[in-house]
This record gives sequence, C-alpha cells and structure tokens, in this order.
Amino acid sequence: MTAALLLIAVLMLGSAAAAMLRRNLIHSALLLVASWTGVAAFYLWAGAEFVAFAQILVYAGAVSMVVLFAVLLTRQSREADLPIEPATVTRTASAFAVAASLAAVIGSAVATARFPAASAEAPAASVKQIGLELMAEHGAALLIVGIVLTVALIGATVIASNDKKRDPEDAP
Amino acid sequence: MTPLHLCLLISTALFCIGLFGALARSNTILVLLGIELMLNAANINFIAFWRYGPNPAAANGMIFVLFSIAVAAAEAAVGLALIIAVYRHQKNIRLQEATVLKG
Amino acid sequence: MNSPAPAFASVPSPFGAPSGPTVRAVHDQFHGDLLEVSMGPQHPSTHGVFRMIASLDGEQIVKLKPVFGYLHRNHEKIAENTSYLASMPYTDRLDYLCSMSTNWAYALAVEKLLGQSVPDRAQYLRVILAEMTRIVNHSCLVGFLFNDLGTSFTPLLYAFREREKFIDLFESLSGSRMMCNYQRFGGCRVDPTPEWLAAARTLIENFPRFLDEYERLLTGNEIMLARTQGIGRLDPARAVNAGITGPVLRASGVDYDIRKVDAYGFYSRFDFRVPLGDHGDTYDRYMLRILEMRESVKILSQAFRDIPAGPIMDPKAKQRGHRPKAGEAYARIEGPKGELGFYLLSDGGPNPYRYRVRPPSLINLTLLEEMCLGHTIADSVVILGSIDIVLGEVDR
Amino acid sequence: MSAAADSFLERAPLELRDWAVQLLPAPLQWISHHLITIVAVLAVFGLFFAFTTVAERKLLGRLQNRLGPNRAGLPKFSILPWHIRHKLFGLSQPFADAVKALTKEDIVPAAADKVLHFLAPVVVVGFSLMTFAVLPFGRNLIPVELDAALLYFFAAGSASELAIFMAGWSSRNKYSLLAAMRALAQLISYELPLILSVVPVVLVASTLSTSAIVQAQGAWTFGVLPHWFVFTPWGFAGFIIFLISALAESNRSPFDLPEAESELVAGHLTEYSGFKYALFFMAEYFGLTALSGLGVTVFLGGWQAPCELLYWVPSYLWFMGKLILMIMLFIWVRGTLLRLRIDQLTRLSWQFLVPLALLNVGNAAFWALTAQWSGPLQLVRWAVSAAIVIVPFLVIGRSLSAGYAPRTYRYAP
Repeated sequence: MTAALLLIAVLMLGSAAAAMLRRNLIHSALLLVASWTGVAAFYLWAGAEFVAFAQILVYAGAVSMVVLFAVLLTRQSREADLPIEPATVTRTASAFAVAASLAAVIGSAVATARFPAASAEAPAASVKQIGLELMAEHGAALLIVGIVLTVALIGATVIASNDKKRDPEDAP
Repeated sequence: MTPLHLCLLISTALFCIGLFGALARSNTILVLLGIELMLNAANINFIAFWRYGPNPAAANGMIFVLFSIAVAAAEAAVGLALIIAVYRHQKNIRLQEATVLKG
Repeated sequence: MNSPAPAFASVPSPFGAPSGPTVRAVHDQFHGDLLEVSMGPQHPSTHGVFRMIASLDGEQIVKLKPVFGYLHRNHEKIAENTSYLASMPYTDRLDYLCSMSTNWAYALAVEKLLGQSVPDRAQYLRVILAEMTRIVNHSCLVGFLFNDLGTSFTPLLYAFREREKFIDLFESLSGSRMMCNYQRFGGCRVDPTPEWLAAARTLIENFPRFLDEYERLLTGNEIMLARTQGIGRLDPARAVNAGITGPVLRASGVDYDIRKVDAYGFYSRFDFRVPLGDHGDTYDRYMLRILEMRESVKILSQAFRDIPAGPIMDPKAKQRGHRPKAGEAYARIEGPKGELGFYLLSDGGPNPYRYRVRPPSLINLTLLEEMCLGHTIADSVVILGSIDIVLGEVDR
Repeated sequence: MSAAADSFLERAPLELRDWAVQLLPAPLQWISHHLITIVAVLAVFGLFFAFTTVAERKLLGRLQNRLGPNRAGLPKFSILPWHIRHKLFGLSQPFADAVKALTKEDIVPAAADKVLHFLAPVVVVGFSLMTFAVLPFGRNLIPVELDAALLYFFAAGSASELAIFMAGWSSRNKYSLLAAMRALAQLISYELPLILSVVPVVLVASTLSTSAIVQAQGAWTFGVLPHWFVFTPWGFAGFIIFLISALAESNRSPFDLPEAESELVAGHLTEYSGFKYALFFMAEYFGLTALSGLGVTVFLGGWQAPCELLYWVPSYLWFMGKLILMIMLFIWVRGTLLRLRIDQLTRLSWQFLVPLALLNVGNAAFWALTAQWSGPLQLVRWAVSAAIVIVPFLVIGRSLSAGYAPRTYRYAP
C-alpha cells in the first residue's frame, strides 16, 4: 500500500515540478495533466473512486483543453528561445526560498502533529450515498456551485469574445 | 509515520511546488496553473482526512473535493478568458507587463 | 468595388452575419498573429499542382496568394515551332477533361485563318461532341466539388460512373478516351457509325434520370446548402472587369454565353436557354452546372434528330501542309469552363508566327482571393472547386 | 427464464476462463484471472477492429458502385504441395494491411517534438482500450464492475482527445496544428452533449453502473416490446443526440474536421506513417466501437434480447449484433454526408444539441416522477414527454436552418 502511494507521489510531484520548470508551455501543460492524473490516482488509492473519475474528467478532459487552447491562442512558443534575464533569476531564487521555507514549516508541523487514530477499514461511500448527501444535506451548496459555474461560463464567454470587429478600413 | 502523515507531506510538497510556480514564473498561464496545483494539494488533504479521519462513514470529504473541483474549473475558465483578453489587448501575457487596468 | 450590386441585397444569412466582404486583405506588418499555410502544390484538393498561400486569422482567410506555373510546359512556344496540324494533339493536353471542345476552338481559329468552310454533318458532330464534353466536364466538376465538401468519394464515383459512359463513346469514336485529337481543319477525323449515334442517343436519353437522382440525393442536403450558400460571392461588376467567363460569370447574373453571342458553329439552329444565378455564390455556381447539363441534353437531342448525312470533311480541304496567308485570327468558343480562345498570327509559313491561348481556367482564377477573403480555410477549398480549373490549362 | 440465464452457452466464456485459471499454480491464479480477461477483450476487439475495417471498405464500396477489397486471399506457402486459391472475399485484407503498416518506414519530421510525437499514438490507443473495461458484453461478462462506471468511461474517453492534440502539435506541421486547434474546439463542444445525452438514463435508472442500467431495461410489454430506453420519447431523443455527439467525438464524417482530407491533407496524422499511423487508425476504431458499445448499453438494452421468445440466444451475441448494427450505421453515414465547417460544427453543438439535451434531462425527470401513472394517464405521460422532445426540436431546428433553401433559377431572355 505505502509503496503504491510513494509511486503515485513520485509521479505526481515529479511531473508537477517538471511542469513548473519547463520553458515550453505546451510541455508544462501536458506535464500538469500527468500530475493531475497522479492526484486522481491518489484518490483511487484512498478509495474515493467517484472523485477520482471526476478529477480526470474535469482536469484532464476540460481544464487541460482550455489551457492548451489558451496557450495556442496566445502563441508563446517563441519564449523558449529567449535568453534568461537576470531579473528572472532573482525572482526564481526568491520564489524558491519562499516555497522551500514554507515547505519546511508545514512539513515540520505535519511531522510533529498527532492525529486521532484512524479506523482500520477503508470507508465505503457508494455513488448513491454521495448523490443523496449532495442533494439533501448539501443542496444549498450545490445550488450555489451551479450558479457560480453558470456565472463563470457566461463571464468567460463575455470576457473572451472578440466584440470589436476588425476595422474594415485598416486594409489598403 | 502513519499513512495520514505521508499523505499530508505529499500534499505539502505539491502545494509548495504550486507556490513556487506561481511566484517564479512570469507567464500568466503558468501562474494560473500553479494556483490550480495548490488547490489540488488542498483536495488531497480533504481526501486524506476523510480516509484516515475519525468519521469516515460520512462522505463529507469527497463532497468537499467535488465542490472544490467545480470551483477550480470555474476559476480556470474565467482566468484563461482573462488571459486571452489581456493577450488580445497587449499581444503579450507576461505578468510584469500587465500593469494597467484600463483597456 | 466599382458599383454596388443590387442582386446581392437579399442574400439570407441564417448563421449570423455572413463572413463576407467586411474583411479585406491584410498586407501590413501589424497582424503578427497570422498563420501562414501553404496549400499545395502537393495537396489533395488543389486539383493538380496548384498552390495557395493563405494567411489565416484563426481559421479565417485574411490574405490568399495563388501560385501557379508548376505545370508550365511551353505549349505556346512549342506551337510556334510546329506545323498547324501537329499542334492539334497538344491542344488535347490543355484541358485534358475536355479535349473535344479544345480541339474545336483551335480548329475554328485555323479555319478562320485559312478561310476554310466545314460541311453540315461535321458541324453537327462538333456540336454533339462539344456538348457531350460539357456534360463530362460538369459531371466531373460536381463530383469533385462534393469531394472538396468532404464526402468520402460517393458523389464523385456516381458522377464518374456517368462520365465513364461518355468517355467510352469518345474512345470508340476517336481511339482515345481523353486525348481525342478528333477535329481537323475543315471537318472531323472519322465518321461515327449509325450504331455509335444510336448508342449516344440512348445515353443522352437516360442522362436526365441520372441528374434527377443526383439532385434528389444532394442538392437539397442541408449541410450542402449551409456549406455553399453565401460562400465565395462574386460581384458581377468585378467579374466582368476581371474577364471572368463561363458558368462562373453567369452564376453572378451576367448574361454572356458565346454560344448565343457569337453563334459559332450551328448553335443558332438549336433551341436552348442560358441559366443565370442571382447570388454569385458557390451554390449558384454548382446549380448552374446542373442546369447547363440539362440544357446540353436538350441541344444533344435536337442534334441527334437533325444530323444530316453527307461528308464529314470538306473535299477541297488540304489534309496537311497548311500554309495560311499572312494575317491574324482569333476564334473562341464557349468551353465548359468559359471562353476558350485561340489567337493565331500567320506570316505565310507552315508554322504560326504567334500562337496564344486564352485559357478560361487561368482568368477565372484571378479573383480567387477576392472570393475567399473572410471565409474559412475549408471554404477556400470549396470555392476553388466551384471555379473549376484544370492545371493543364492554367499553366500551359 | 432463469434456465436460459444459466444455460451452458451463456456461461461458456466464464467456464473457459475458470478452467484455464485452475490449470495454473495457486499464487498465479489471482493475476492470471485478470490477465485472461484483458487478453480476451484485446483479442476479441482486435479482431473486431480488423473486420470492421474490411466491412467499412466493402460497405463504402457498395455505396459507391464499386466492389471494395476482394483480392487479398491466402498467402502461398511454397513448402506445401497444394495451394488453396480462394480469395476469401478479401477478408484477409486487414492482415495484409497490418503487415504493410508494420514494415513501412517510420518517418519522424526533423523539427518534430520527438517525445510527444512518439507518445501520442501510445496514449491514444491505451486510453481508447481502457474504455472497454466497463462495458457489459453479456449477462455475466463485464471486465470490471464499477459503481461509477459511466463516469469512468467518459473520464477515460476524454484523455484520448488529449492525444490528438499532442499528435497535431508535436508534428510541427501547419495542417497538423490547425487540426489540433480544431480537435480541441470540437471536443470541448461535443463532450457536453455527449454526457448530457446519457444523464437522462442515469436519472431514470438511478445508477451510474452500466450493468445495472442494462438490468433496468430487461422486461417486455406483451413479450415483444422491450423496455429499452430508446423506445421512450426522452430515450429516443437522447439516443439521437448521443449518436451525433458520438460521431463528433470519434471524429467520423461528417465531423471529421481534425483530419479533413480535402482541407488539411490528413490533419493531425499528416506527419505519421507506418505503425504509428496504424495505431491512430486502430484507436479511432476502438473509440468508435467503445462509444457504439456504450450507446448499445445505455439506450438499446445492452445484451437484452429484443423479445421474450429469443431469450435463449446467448446475451453476448445480442450485444455483438447490436454493436455491429451501430457501426454499420456509422459507416452508412460516412458514405453519405458532407463535412461541416468548424463554426457550423460548434454552433450545432451549442445552439442545438446542448439545449435539446438539457430539456431532455427535464423530460427524463418528468418521466421518473410520473412512473406510477397508469391507464389513460399513461397516454398523457407519453404525449407530454413527446411534446417536450418535438416542440423544441422544431423550434430550434427551424431557427437554425432558416434562410437555407434550394433556389429557383431564371433564364436569359
């Protein structure tokens, strides 16, 4: 069990780290898909299969597509050829320092924390149970999420739509 | 070390990788993706506590994650739409150069 | 734009505003995010070795440069160093789908230069073969057009099944399926047997049934309508200015058919109509071909009814060694693709001093960018298909 | 009825597997049990793929007044004293094709992103095969029994779309790049109606498990009218939406925009050759088969027999029969229709399929709420449900196709 977890962690963290370091945006996006799939694998490992499939469907299926679309539309493929500026180096170094110190703080906190003992057997949550709970207990939250998603969809369309038509007079 | 500790450490690592990306990279898309990674790290915590917490029978942890995924999707959609709008305006998506709010 | 065209005022725009003439060509440096795609010379839909350099904004064409010359083989210069008769087979290779009518145009020019007359039976035969060629060309064209529209070959093979029957007749008459080399100065090369005429007549009688089937299957198809109506509109004034001829011009609503204007051959003896389009879009160009095929069938049945007996060659005509007197001649016919003209300048020698072809394919191609601007890359392929070019004629 | 469910033919595949498993030593039995399932699915659907390609070529040939492949027969082995000369109706064509694809040179463009160019066909085949895991091929034949099977299916299916993007982008070819953009736009647009078309079934059957959905369709009125979901108004509408979206998801004509051969040469496959090309080809057919299998499972009653009298026929034969019918339908469509343009394609999805699918979800909710109605009320239920399907279809369809009509032409005076 632990070996599988470690394997998943290596896949997840390795591809995430590589994604943040690559200069090629498409590679970064695809590596992130691998990382998200690793997160889904972790959910599967923990026994939350519904969430795992939802994670793949939303992240690998939808978010990654939108990200790739954005990358292609903004056409930043040349970035990999540019020289690295000195400002970038200092920013990267300070970002690394911040992230590393945060990792150290949280890591030590986690390592020293004591949690109540877990139940031995894995919790079972059938899809039906999740559905019933979503609809009954968390109905209000579900509604709000629905509204948020709708507003986000409409907002995204409005923001991204190109309402300014190309000026017909900018041609010779 | 219990499995719960291990899971939490992994999520810490993922969170910090996301943070590093969000701080270090100048490309707006990558900053957004770094934030997505941080969200995912939080989700891992939810699932870990659901799995190894005191009351695993309630599906609360999973439901939290589902909501979080939905919100993350909305965030990605709006964020990328904003990036495209910014790009259309100044032909560039470098974070340092998006300094004006006027369009 | 020289003058607004009232014919286009009421074009329907079901899928939002028509992405038509609002976009003009972009020739400046400020549109950095354009994608330049080279379509051709090796491309399945450019009908040969033709190349379009398209600049795309997303999928929309903002600039399109046609490039030709890949098939140039010096036809005109070769003809100036060859005897008049020996050029006849070369003209087959101009528009290799329609060698019968290309032959006729060349023969007409030389006959004009020589002052040669043609017997009645040969005139009728020429009309018969030219109209059959028109049917062959148009049925090929509608087949290829559907292929460009993205069917997996089905309409093309239906059209080719019919074309095959015509080509078989050409073969049994002239010995060659496509390079017929049939016309001579002063008549035709071989006299068709009565069986050949009977077979051709049956074929023509059955042809409308094929057209009905084809139209029932395809013309009303919703996707076909959505892909072709309002796409690639050609303004009549611009078309006339650019010298566009043939079905492409008539689809824009200009009544200009050399069969009516010049009444060369015996076309004045036949009763047929000239269909005209009102929108000048791809759909009109497609439908005009269908309607012209129906008119060709009408001409052909009249010709089969009226064809007289007699010689097919003027007995006084020279067979070879033509030496026309010094002078010039220009003869033109309504080829399936438009006005096909031959200009000959003689200095009294055995070879033409100057030989020049007016190819409809090349000239119809000149407004390609105009038609494609603002449409998508997928439409450009369809528009090119609807113009109907043959690279043998474009590049010569 | 239960006797038929227990008949030998019905149990034969499982018995065979158990027999094979017990031959092995005990520690290997657990893994071999699963391996045999995987191998069986691979072998059956590998062969199915091979013969689908022949069927497609032959059927397209018939649609186009030609014969299709009919030459590839048996290879001649020179060591044998005799040789069977039969051409086998061209049925060995896929094996000849496979040999050809395997022995062709594999060309990778110099400017290509080599890793992604290599990974794309692998990913696409892998994920398209994974979708087979949750399809119930027969009464007892389902590779993996999952609670959230439908979600799994769509999750695995969505990953293969990523591979098309990888292929298109890594080739460094402009046709491929355009194809990648088109693939993304198309898949974003059609994922939604595809999933929405299945939601009504989930609502009425109140389960995400594919085998439970098939179980829910297992009854007959008067012994002849099966209770398949396609025979309800909402189910019929859902099935049609599913068919259209499935065509788009598997990039088949008339939605084959990413590899539109008359516009983009071969789209994302332009720079692929040899075995990698064959892998893409294979994945396309696997995807088509899996989606057809899902359609059969969800709407056409899965492995259920169409009438009670035929209950004795093994269930997996029914499944295969329906699958073959679905695929023939797809081939027929390919031989008939024209390709849409990219803007028309997305518009069809967002303005037509998605609203209809959303209404259809409401329709299914109505159906589920009125499950107790009987007698004349049953008629009312059908009428209301049918109206919810037909009226929006007519209204939206009318507004979308407005303005397009065949024209009449004038002649020169």
